[in-house]
Amino acid sequence: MSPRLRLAVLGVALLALVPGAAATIAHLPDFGATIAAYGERINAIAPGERHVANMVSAINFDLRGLDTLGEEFMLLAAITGTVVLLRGRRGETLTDRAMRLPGRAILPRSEAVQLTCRLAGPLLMMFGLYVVLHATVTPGGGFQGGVILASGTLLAYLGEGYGGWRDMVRSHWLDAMEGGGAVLFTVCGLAPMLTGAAFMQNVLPLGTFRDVFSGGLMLVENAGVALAVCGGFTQLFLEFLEETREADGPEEPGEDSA
Amino acid sequence: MTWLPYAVAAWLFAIGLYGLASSRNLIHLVGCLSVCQSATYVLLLGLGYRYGSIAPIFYDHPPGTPAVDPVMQALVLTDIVVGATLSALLLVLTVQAYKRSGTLDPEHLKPMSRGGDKAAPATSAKHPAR
Amino acid sequence: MSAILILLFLLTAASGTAVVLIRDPARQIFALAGNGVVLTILFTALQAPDVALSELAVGGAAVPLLFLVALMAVRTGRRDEEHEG
Amino acid sequence: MIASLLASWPPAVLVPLPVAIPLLVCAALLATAHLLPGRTPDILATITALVVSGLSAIIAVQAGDGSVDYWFGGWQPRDGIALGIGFSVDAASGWIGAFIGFLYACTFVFAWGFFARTHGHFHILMLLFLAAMIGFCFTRDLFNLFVWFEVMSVAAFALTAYHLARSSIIGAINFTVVNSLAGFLMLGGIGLLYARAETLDFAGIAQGVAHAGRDPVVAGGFCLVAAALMIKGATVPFQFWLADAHAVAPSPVSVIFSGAMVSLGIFGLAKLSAVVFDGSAQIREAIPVLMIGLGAISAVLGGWMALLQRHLKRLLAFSTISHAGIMLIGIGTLSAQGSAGLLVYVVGHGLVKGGLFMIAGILLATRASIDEIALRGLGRGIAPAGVAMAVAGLLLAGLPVGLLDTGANLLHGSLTAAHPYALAATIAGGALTGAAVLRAAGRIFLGLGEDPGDEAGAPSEAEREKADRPLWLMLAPCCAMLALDAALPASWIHGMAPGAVTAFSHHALRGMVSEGPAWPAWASVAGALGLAAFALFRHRLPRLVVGPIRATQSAPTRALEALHSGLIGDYVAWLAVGLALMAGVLAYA
Repeated sequence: MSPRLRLAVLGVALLALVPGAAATIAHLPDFGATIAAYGERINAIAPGERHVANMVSAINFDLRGLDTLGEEFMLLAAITGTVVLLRGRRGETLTDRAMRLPGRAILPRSEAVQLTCRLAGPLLMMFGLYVVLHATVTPGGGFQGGVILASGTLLAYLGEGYGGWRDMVRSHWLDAMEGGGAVLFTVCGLAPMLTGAAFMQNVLPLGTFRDVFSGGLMLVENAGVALAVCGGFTQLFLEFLEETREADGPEEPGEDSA
Repeated sequence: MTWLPYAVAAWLFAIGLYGLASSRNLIHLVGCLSVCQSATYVLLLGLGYRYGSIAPIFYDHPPGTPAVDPVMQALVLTDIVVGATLSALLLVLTVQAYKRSGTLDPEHLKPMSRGGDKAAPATSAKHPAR
Repeated sequence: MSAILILLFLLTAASGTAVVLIRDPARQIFALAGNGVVLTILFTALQAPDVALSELAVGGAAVPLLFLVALMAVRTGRRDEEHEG
Repeated sequence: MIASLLASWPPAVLVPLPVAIPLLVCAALLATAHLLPGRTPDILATITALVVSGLSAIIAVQAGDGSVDYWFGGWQPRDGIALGIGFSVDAASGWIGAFIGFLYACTFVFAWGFFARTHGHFHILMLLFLAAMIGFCFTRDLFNLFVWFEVMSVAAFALTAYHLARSSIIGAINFTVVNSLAGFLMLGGIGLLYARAETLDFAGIAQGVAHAGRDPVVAGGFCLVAAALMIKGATVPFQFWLADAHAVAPSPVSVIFSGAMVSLGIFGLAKLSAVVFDGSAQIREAIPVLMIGLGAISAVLGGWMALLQRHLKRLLAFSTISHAGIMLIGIGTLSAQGSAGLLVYVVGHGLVKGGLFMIAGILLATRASIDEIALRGLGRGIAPAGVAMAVAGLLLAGLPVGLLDTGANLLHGSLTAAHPYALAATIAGGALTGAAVLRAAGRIFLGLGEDPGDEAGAPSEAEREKADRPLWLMLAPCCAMLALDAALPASWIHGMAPGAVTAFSHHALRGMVSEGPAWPAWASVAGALGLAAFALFRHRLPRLVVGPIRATQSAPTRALEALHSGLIGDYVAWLAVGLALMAGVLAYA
């Protein structure tokens, strides 16, 4: 189809969808009028039964923990996929040393930038750790904290330059972190089964309500998620940045020339 | 105005589709896909909201205070992870497509020549020279 | 519905539209980050701080960063080509 | 004796394991990939797949005529309201899980050493893919279904582009964009259904749907969720991504795509239509029109397109569209017999189509080409593969032997009285795809057909796959799958089917499951043989016969080819058209 014809087809189809969408929207519950019984019920029972203040964490790590398990592995799949697709061309051997684009000057970092990054990096990491640790009492949790931690390592890139960053962060460690976090989460599911409980049943002591160490098994799962997300996102940044550095070498076919 | 959030969601999805259909640059196309996705965020959170309710975190307020729907928020959290993974994967594919064919224009990227169609111009099958 | 929510919903629609209509990828990245920030504010207003924090970390920072890096990677390739040709 | 031993196990304990074990193995593989010696990922992955298969089979046996329910985190429903996520495994879901595990085990053997240099990354992605499929089959929670749907998609996107050739990257982009949109549609639909039913559990939503009556919100939710699953199931007009993706993925991955992923989309739709949406009269009105109509079109169009291809994997990809259409027709019958046929068909088709993709992989590895014309006569040295391909082609066409035929036979039986056109479409679909495969087999392994001479339509890239493993190692899993398809007795299926379908549909579908007529199968086989013979020997036929056929064929053929443009913008436009079509049918139902 020519671009114009395509847009015409799309426009007609979308116009045809308007009445249906309008009818659906008109029959939806009024915005802000009420919330679903399921959510209401969780708000009612979770603080008492799991001693946690953050309902979203309670759902993510306990009531609907299986969804989060799937979500973590989705992230793992995407990052493994990214690594496979980006490394395919470079070959795996080159991943651990900094490649430099020939002809590109190494920009010296100004001291101000370096200082700012050296100050802000640890601060950001501290904030990330705070978010991770307070998953059950305040907004945030392993996923958000993990992303923030990964951004903290990125500041090291800004401050120390690429080579310095590459010396600090090794790809194998990140794999181990990511896989280890995912293993930890899965084991959190399987271990309770050994005691005769259900998959991912909260069998640890629950702690006191509004305390940082409340929620029992949720804390361990949260740590697993934080580990996996931090490792995964750092890996993602690393592989992407490698791509901008890549010298235009000979065209390598896919990973296996398959 | 009770329909506004849902209408905004529908609009975002439609405009995202328009962007996907009309895009001439793969990086732009990935951005359009994330607009389509933001429609689902708006829809879900709109459905989970209730006036006069607190966030579903009973730290400063005692349990039992009316709160908004935490289930929808948990769903949207998962959705955001989906969005990040999809963007990352598509950007990788985009970069690789560019390295293989030297263009980012989807109109010039066709998967393969038509197997049985003898009438198809053979030139479309050739690699653009790098 | 309160005026602030109406405004935020309209702003969300507008910033989403901007992402689609700004066709130069280099500028689209700013629209994308802007969209992420608007969504973050909207989610905060909808009493979803958890989601807002994720959206800020992912939609406001990480994803635009990936876009930026992808664009840089493509540009790197392009410059080499000019160099060769 | 084994059965009595198994019966003594507490039934529910095993339910989470088929999902958890592959996840655990893949995470451990990722964490330790750099320390493991060469073949470990292959061995671990094969064993894991077999364990998953075995566990699923045990659960299926335990389920019997009912279902095994399992609540994660120990959150049993209170006052009839589900609080957590549940798995509900009936015999049909369990056996399909067992089939998927077996398919993966065969694939891992087929791909032995194929992906050796990748630190197990291939195996990690495949095991994730496996876990997601099993979760998709077992879950009884709508959002959990979405999560597994997305995990499946993400793993599939990465695997498609594995070769990093130009066509595979572009195929992967098309696949990713279309299937991401499917995910968004599904999530939107989940939001609508949640707004109405206020729960995410299948049984709870079913109550909400039945209570709502004629309600645009429920209809909208169905429209979005069904469209998402039909995109996964490659139904016309959502089918475009499939041929691009399946043709370019590595052969072991294509085996899984065509053998299990596409049919799982249809399987999910069948489950949701029966379990969740049965209470809505409006949707029950719309389903026959939509599913039988679109299914019949898919069956014929996919078959026709398959016949036009010379790229072997693309040919098989289009035949998958055709067979997915036939399965969709089974949903449209809204009968126990149709659903039983569909479920059996999923397994039979997966075994046969998986075997065919393996043969395509063998040709790629040993003969370094996937082009039917270029391969003409080159298969003479690997006769066993030729025999396997011919057998698979005949089974695909509907040869009345084995599992695929049992499924087709049940489907035909459910169609004869009420839907003669759909019956004709299923026969045509089987004949066309069977003809395409038989023609290719005849040309490659017997050197039949005319010498082409021109290379205008040849596949664009010199494709090949690594030939580092002996022929028997690649052929063995293929033969095992075909043998399993042929060996499973129809009487066993007929005995199990009524109870299994009742449990599968949560008592929505009941009734007789009886043998269908035998003539459609023979008609389909005869059609396939005739068409294949015509394609191979038409240069010997008088021009008077060939000319008019070619003339009437050329215009629609060219239009069809033009539709499959490979441009993502077109696919998005067609997606919107399909959505509008479904909304329209629902509005008038």
